[in-house]
Amino acid sequence: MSEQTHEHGHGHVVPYGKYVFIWLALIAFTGITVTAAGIGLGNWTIVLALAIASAKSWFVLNYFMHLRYEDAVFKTFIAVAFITFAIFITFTFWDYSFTR
Amino acid sequence: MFTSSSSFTNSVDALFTYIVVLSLIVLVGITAAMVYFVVKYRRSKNPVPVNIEGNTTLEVLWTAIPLALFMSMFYFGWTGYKEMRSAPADALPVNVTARMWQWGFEYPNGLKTDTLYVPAGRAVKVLLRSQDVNHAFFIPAFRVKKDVYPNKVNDAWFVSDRVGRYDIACAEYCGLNHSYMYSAVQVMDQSDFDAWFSSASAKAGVPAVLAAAK
Amino acid sequence: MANVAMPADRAEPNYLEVTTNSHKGILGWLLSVDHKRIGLLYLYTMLAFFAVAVGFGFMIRLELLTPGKTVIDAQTYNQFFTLHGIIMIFLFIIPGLPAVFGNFFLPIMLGAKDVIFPRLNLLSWYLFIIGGLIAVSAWLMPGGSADTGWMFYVPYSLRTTTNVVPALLAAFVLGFSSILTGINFITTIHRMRAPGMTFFRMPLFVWSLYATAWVQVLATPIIGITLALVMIERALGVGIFDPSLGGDPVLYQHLFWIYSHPAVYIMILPAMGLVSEVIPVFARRTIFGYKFIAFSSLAIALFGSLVWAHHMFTAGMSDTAMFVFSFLTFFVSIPSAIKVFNWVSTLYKGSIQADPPLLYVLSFIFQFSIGGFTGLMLGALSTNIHLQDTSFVVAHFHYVMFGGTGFGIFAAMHYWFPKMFGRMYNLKVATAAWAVVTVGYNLLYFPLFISGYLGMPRRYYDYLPEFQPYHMVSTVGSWILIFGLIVMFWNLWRGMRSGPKAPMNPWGGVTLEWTTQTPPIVENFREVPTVTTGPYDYSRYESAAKEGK
Amino acid sequence: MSSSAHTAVHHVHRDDYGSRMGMWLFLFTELILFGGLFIVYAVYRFVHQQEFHLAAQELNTVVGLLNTVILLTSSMTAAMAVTAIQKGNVRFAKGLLWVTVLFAGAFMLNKYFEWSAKIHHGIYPGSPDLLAKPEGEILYFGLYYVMTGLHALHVIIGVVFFLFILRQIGQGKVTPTSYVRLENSALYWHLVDLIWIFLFPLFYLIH
Repeated sequence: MSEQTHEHGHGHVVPYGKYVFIWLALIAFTGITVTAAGIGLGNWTIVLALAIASAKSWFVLNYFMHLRYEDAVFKTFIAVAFITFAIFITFTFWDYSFTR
Repeated sequence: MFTSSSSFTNSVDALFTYIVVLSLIVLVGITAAMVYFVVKYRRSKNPVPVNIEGNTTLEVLWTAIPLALFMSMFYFGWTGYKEMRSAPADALPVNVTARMWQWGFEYPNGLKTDTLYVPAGRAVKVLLRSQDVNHAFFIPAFRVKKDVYPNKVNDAWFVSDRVGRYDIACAEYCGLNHSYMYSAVQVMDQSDFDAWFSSASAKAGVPAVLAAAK
Repeated sequence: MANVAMPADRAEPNYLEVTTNSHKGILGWLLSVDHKRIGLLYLYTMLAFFAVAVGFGFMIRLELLTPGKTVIDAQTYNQFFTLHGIIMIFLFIIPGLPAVFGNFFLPIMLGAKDVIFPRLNLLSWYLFIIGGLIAVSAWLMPGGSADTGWMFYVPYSLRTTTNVVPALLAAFVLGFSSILTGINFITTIHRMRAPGMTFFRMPLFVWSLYATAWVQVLATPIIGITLALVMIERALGVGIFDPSLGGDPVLYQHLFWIYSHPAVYIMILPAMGLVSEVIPVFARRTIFGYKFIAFSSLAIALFGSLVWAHHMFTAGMSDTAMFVFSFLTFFVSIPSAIKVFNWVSTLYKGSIQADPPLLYVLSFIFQFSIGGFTGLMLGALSTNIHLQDTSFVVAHFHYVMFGGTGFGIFAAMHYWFPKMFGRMYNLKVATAAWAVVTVGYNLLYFPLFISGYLGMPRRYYDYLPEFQPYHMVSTVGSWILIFGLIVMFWNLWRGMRSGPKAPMNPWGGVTLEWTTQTPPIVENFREVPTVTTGPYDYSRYESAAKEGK
Repeated sequence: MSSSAHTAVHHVHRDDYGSRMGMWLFLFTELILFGGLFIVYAVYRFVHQQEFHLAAQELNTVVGLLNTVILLTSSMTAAMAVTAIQKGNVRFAKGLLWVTVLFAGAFMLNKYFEWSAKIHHGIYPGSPDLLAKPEGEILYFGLYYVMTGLHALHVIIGVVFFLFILRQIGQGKVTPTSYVRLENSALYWHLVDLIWIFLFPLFYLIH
């Protein structure tokens, strides 16, 4: 086996304080996205909302889900999954965003 | 089946033949090599194998050459398709309605028929709508096909120079009588068409004016 | 390839004799978490479903012998081709190689004791069998089984009064089963390889299963949610696919093919892997271009996810979509072509024994090539417009899926049979059956290319008289094919019951499964093997033969 | 793989790293499952921008915001439960899991009131009021019910996972030296959170 480095081992222990900090960041982002939607930025609302949602997921993935402390294999996996989804959605729009 | 042609018949058949010929050459090559090796190197004659791990030059060659050929196929397919998408501005518009399991045709003056009558040599643009499920408008002899949907209008066009009667089939499965959803396109000389058109219009009580979209 | 001492006198009870739990008899099978027993559970149930679907196929062909009604009415015909498709796709071709032979041989080829999640593996089989029973049982319910075709295109699948929901539910459950198998395989390949078994020492069958498993994990959920939406639409009328409420039937087709095109690669990739196993063994030499074949599997998995809309060229998509999807479709042909050329080159200067597994593989290469070439005619836009939804597509599809994957499954059955059951079938009968099956097969499907080009639409209960000659040849072909299949299975069955005891390594293979006892013991190996060379190191045959001469 | 005994007993091979890998792969399938719905949402929002805009006015942003905060907080407590068990503090871990389950209950209660209010106003699939609206709005509410409904189903599954883990902690099967099941259940719960992070702006914040 090649990836035997953390056999049965204890994973990285994240201190409670760090989770509280991440939680605060997530709440702050939520506040920003609600406020921004209230201002009315027109078409930019959705762009901003998705950008903030992506930032929030980055925090959740890296800290709550410990992706930061996992091997490169896991990171490659998740990249593959996201690229696949990106392909599915952009390729569907090859059809919808152009005159039919 | 091959007696007639639309403007697309020749280009589609030419591309088809091009791909068939190339494919046959390679298929025969692969099969012959395979059979030849199996016979020539059979264990009773050739007990000692030679281990050849691979050959990068060959790999590059049999990646690049097929790719070039495939690109030519793609290119002709695309140009042929572009032609199918560019109906002339003066094409005769006919509304086509599909429902389980019939075709209906409506001319610009409101004349309705269940067979598609068209003048020879004139471009015809069909505007396809469905009243229920998905169908597909298919004239095999003209190499024309387009799906028909209930929520949008698809279109296709063709021009045929050869007088005759050609089948229209439904090519998208649509239930019980899918295989009976046939109609026909009747290609007539311009004078025959005009005669038919005015008498049919008179019978239907609509003005015999063929107002084409200019 | 491995240094495992295995004196014959130390025979231990094999997996057919002992199980992983305390039960005897049938429960010892149904509750076993041994990957080999689960593989056999899959094999028997899959073949049962195959037999049912062949029956439907036989009836379809018989009905098409003459124009007008021959034996069944139009509604029954529509239900039969739907069931034929659902069963063949979800219950035979998709699980055929991965779930049966992958389960059985993937851990052994890696030098592992089992897959990493044995209980999950058993759960996959139960989901498979539940899904299969749901699919078939709808046939007995009032209203009859679905008559939508296996694609369940909306809005017809929303309007028909037949039992579409059970069919959708079946496909949903089967998809879940397929996902769990995929997760199991990926994790097993990453975690359970024997010492020294690096990725580039893995047999190519394992590589192909790895690529397949990724497609299973990443594409199957799309069909799951799509079919669930159709069920929800039928139950509640949310409008998502119902055009009368604003839904878009073309969007359904996109979602359907986002999965179902890659699914074609779920079906063909393991067969390609199998071919890459069989050819070196029967040619007694190393595979030509190992890395190119391994990477082409991954390339197929990748490109296969980029081309789904080539099933929709007549749907009225945007020109941009037409351009992109046609263009990329030609790219997916490249890795397949690379594989074919490498396989043929592997025969060059080998020491070839044309036993039944190799014969099926040769048929595979011939028929898969025809399937691939006709794919080019369907990939080019202008010819696609004419050929779409005609029997040309039916022939193309069957040349790839049956002439390819189906023959791959037959090859696998003949290749691994002695290892799985410890007995041997009659080689002469098997060779004769191969000849009959191949002839019948080509007679059945080749005429459909011609009639399709002449304008014979698919899924037609009735047809114009001018198509009759093609249908007649095709139907006669189906009889020959079925006769050949009966002989083939009868021969295997007889070999299983009373064939002569098979040696440990009847073909002279060098991958790990040939180094363990026949049939294998419960945890596959007495000692964990250590791997020191690549998977197809046939140099000892070369040197041994030279010394012998 | 150290043992090499040859009895008929099957050796269950313990590999926490492998278990997490399997869980992540499963999470990908869940992501793509919702991904299919996001594709549908994106297409229909693209086609019916105005109607989506109008229909979204009917949702209560405050309710959505409240549920966002609830889920984010529960995600934090779930993550902390893993830290607690890693540190050997089993009682605290159990407490944190119970808090997570309570938050999940609050989320569902909130959702229940939100859905009932909608249904009370005559907006549900197939209702006459909804069918009278333009197609884009029908699609918006169709997607709203399907996507938040599927998400709610995942909340319930997550709760079942946690209750199961609580039981296993009680039975001594999940311990400070063997806690990968707790880790995996927490991963599942974060996924539920992750999906809501996108659902919230896409349904509640179209202004």
